[in-house]
Amino acid sequence: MPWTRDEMAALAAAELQDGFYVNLGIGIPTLVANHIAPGIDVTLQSENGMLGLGPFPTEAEVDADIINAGKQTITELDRTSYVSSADSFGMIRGGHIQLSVLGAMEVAENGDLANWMVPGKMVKGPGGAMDLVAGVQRIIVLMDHVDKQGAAKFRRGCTLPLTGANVVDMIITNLAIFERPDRQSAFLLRRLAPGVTAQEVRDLTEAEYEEAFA
Amino acid sequence: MPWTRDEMAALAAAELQDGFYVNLGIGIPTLVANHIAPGIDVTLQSENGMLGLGPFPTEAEVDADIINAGKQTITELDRTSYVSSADSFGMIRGGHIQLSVLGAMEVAENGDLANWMVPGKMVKGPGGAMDLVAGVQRIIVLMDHVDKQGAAKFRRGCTLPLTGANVVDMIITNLAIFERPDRQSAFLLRRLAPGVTAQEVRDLTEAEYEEAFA
Amino acid sequence: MVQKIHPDAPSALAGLLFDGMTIAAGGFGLCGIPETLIQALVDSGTTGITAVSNNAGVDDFGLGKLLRTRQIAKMVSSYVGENKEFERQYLTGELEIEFCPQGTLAERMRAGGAGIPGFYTRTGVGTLIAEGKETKVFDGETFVLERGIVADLAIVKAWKGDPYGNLVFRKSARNFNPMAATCGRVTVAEVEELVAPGELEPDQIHTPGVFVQRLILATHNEKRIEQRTIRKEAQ
Amino acid sequence: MVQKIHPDAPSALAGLLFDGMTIAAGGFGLCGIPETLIQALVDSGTTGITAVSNNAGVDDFGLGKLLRTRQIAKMVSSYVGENKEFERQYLTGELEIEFCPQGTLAERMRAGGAGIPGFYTRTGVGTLIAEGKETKVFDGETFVLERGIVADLAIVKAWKGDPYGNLVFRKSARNFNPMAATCGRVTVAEVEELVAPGELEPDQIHTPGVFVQRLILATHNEKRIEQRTIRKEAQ
Repeated sequence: MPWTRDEMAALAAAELQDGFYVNLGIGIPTLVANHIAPGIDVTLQSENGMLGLGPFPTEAEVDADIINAGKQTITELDRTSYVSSADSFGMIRGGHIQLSVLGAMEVAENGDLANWMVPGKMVKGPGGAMDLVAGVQRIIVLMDHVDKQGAAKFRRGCTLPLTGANVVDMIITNLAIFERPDRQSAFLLRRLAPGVTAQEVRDLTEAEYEEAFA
Repeated sequence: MPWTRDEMAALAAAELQDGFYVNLGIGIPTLVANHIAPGIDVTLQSENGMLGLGPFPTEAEVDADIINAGKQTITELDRTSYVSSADSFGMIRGGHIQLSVLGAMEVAENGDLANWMVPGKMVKGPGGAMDLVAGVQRIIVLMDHVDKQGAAKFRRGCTLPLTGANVVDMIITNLAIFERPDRQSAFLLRRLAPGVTAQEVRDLTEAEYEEAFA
Repeated sequence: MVQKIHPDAPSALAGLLFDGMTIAAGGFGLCGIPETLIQALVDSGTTGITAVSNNAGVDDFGLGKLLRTRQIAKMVSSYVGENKEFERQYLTGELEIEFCPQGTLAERMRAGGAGIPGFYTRTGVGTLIAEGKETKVFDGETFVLERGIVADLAIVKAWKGDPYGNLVFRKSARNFNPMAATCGRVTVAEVEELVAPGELEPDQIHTPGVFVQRLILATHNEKRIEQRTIRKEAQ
Repeated sequence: MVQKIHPDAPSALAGLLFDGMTIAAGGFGLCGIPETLIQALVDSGTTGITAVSNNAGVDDFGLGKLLRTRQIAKMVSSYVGENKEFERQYLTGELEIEFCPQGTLAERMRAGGAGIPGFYTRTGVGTLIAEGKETKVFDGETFVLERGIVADLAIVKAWKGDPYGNLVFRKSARNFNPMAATCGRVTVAEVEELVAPGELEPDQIHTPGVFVQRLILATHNEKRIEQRTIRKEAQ
C-alpha cells in the first residue's frame, strides 16, 4: 500500500535533526512541519525573509504583514526574526540552512531536479527554488512516484528544464525512498512502502539505482 | 598670504549644498564641519557605519560605542542611523554620498590621487580611502601646495602608489583652488589665495593646468 | 533642510516619470507593496515601463493594475503566477519577461544599490537561467555571473518614516523593500506612519535616509491577503 | 533544543581551534571587538592564525594581544596603523599582511557568508590593490574581481543575545560584526547581556540565530577608547 501524503511528510520529518534550520517548499513539504518528533527542535525559514515560522494564525491573529513564501498568513514565535530578502537568500545561498524539502516534476539519477516549467505551458517562474537547491546543504524531494499519465518521475535524465543540476540528496515517493551518501554517488533504494515490492518500484522507475535497504 | 587650514576648510565647506550627504576624511577635512553655512543642512557619514554624525561629546556624553572612522568619540543627532560596515560602504560604493573631502600626498593633472603609502616606509593600509574615491560622486582634496621639502604636490603624474585613478574633481591648497567640470577635462586654476600670484602658483606646480579664474 | 515629505503621491512622483523608464518596486506577493504609489503610476499614464519586482501582483491589485492598463512593457521577476491578464499579454507577446531566481533578483538589486556591477552565484548554473551568461570556476565549482540592477526610480512601502527619510519596515513586509530603496537613482517611499525626528531608534532603522529622496504618507493600505490560512482556535 | 549558550569562552571555543586556521573577527579599531574571546584565543595557544579583521588592535589590546604572542601568521586588514609590535613583525617578515580596502573587506566577508565567491568593484582599480587580480569591463568602465571570504571560525561581539543566538549590536560597535557572523563556518558570539527568549523584537534583530552556533556572556568589556575627543561643556 503506497504511503499517503502525510506518511511521506512524516518520513521526511524523520530526517530532521535537533537544531536544524529548515526550509519547506509549497505543497506536500509544508506538511512536514506537522510531523516533527518531540525533542527535535527545528527552526523553519521562509525565503521572503522570516526565520522562525509559527503555526497558522487564528482568525483573530491574522496579520497581513506576516506571511510565508507561499503567501500564507502565519504567526511568530519567541525566536522569530525578520530580514530583507537579500539577507534571507544570504542564509540560503551561503549554506546556512541545513535542509530543504521540495516537490518535483522530475528527478534524474544524477541528482538533477526539474520543478519549475513545462515548455509550451505558461511559465510562472522559478521563485526561490533555484536558490534553495543551489544553496541549502541537503535537498529532499517529496513526489509521487509516477505522474498522472503513469510515467516515471525518477528518470535517467530530466526531460523538463532543470531547476538545479546535481542537487538532490534524497527522494521520498509514495512507493519508496532513494538516497545517496554524497553528490558523486548513485542513488540507493533504501526503503519500500508497505506491500510494495522492489520489482514494482523497478518497473515504475526509469532511473538506474542500486538496492541497499536500510 | 596663503590660506590657513581653517580658511581651506571653509573654502571646501562652501562646496556643500543643502541636503548633501558628505564624508569627511581624517585631519584637515574634519575642520570642514565647523564652517558649514547657516541654512545648509548636511548629513555627515562615517564609513564604519554611522550616518548623521553629531559633534564631539562632552566628558559626560562619551560613549565608547559611538566613534567615527577616525576612531574619535562622537555624538548622535536626531537623524542618526547605524548600519553594518558592508551597508555603509554600499552607500559609498553605490554613489549615494554626494561629496568627500580628503587629504592627499599627491594629485596628478589627470585626477589620480595618492594618499596611502610611501614605498620604503611602514604601510598602514588604505583604510576606506580607496572605496571613498571610487564611489563618492565628487572628491575634493585639501592639501598644502608643496610638501615639506618644497616639492610640488600637484604633479604631471603621481610618483607614489595611487589611491585611485582619475578620481579628483577639485583641489584646494593653501595657495590656490583648481577645479575641473568633469573627469574628462583638464584642471582649471580658479582662484588664488590673497596676495598669491598666478606666476607663483605656476612655479610651485608641476601639473599642467589652464587659468580660468572664477 | 531639504523637504523630503510630499503632500501626496502625484507630487512625490512629479518630474521623475518618463515613458520607457525602469522602476524597481518593493514587496513580495501583495505583502509590503507600495499601493499608493502604484495607483499614482496608473494615474500618471507613464508607459513602456520595465518593472523590477519579485511578483506581478494580481489582476486588480498591485502591479497588476499597471498591467491592466498596459503601462508595463517588461517585467524582471522571479514568479508571476497569480495574474491572468499577465498571462494573456505574455502569451500574445505584448509583454516581455525576464525571469530571475528570487535570491538572485534580491542580490542584483542590492548589488546595483551598492555599486557592484556583477557577482557570481551558484544559483541557476546548468539551467535555462544561466544560458547566455558568463560562467566562471572558483575552487573547482562553476558559478554564473549576474548583473547588478540600477533603476531610474524605486518605489517602496515602509511602516514608519521620519522627515530625514529614515525607514522602518514591519515584519515580513520588509522583503524586497530595503534593496529596492538602494537601487533607485531616485527612491520614493510611502509610509503608514510619519514620525517626528528622533522617534526612530538609530540602531533600528532599516533603511537610512540617504537612500530616500522623497516620502509620503500612504493613503492606500488595503494590504490584501493572498492566502488567508487559519487554524482552529482550539488547536 | 540545542544549547547554544556556553558557560565561558574556553568552553565555547572547545573543539573549534587548530593551528593554521582562519579566524574572522568583528570590530573597528577597538570598538565592538570580542575582547573575551580574543583573550581565550591567547590562552589557547593556537598558532599560525590568519586573522581577517579590519584592524590589528594596539600593542596590548584587541588582536594586538595575539600579535604579541606571535599566534598570528597573517592579517587580512584594511588599516593596521596603531600597533608597534605589528610593525616590527611585519618589517622583519615574521608576519604576512594582505591589505584590502575597508569596503572591499566588508563586502568580501558578506559575500563569503552569502555564498558569493566573487564580485566586481571599482575600488582599487588602477592601484597596487588590483595588481594580479582579474578585471572586467562593465558598460565601458573597469572593475576588479574580489573574492568572498569564508573563515573557519568567526568571533563577534554583540550588545544583546538570546538563547537562539539572535543578536543585537549597539551603535557603531556594529561595524564588521554582522558580516563576520555570516562568514564563519562556525560563529561564536560574546554578548554584554543575555536576554530571555522573545525579549528581542523580531524586527530589530541584526544577526539572526542561524548564523550563531555558540554564545557566551562577555566577561571582558573594557571598551578602550582610541581617540577620546571631547568638546567643552559650554559649546
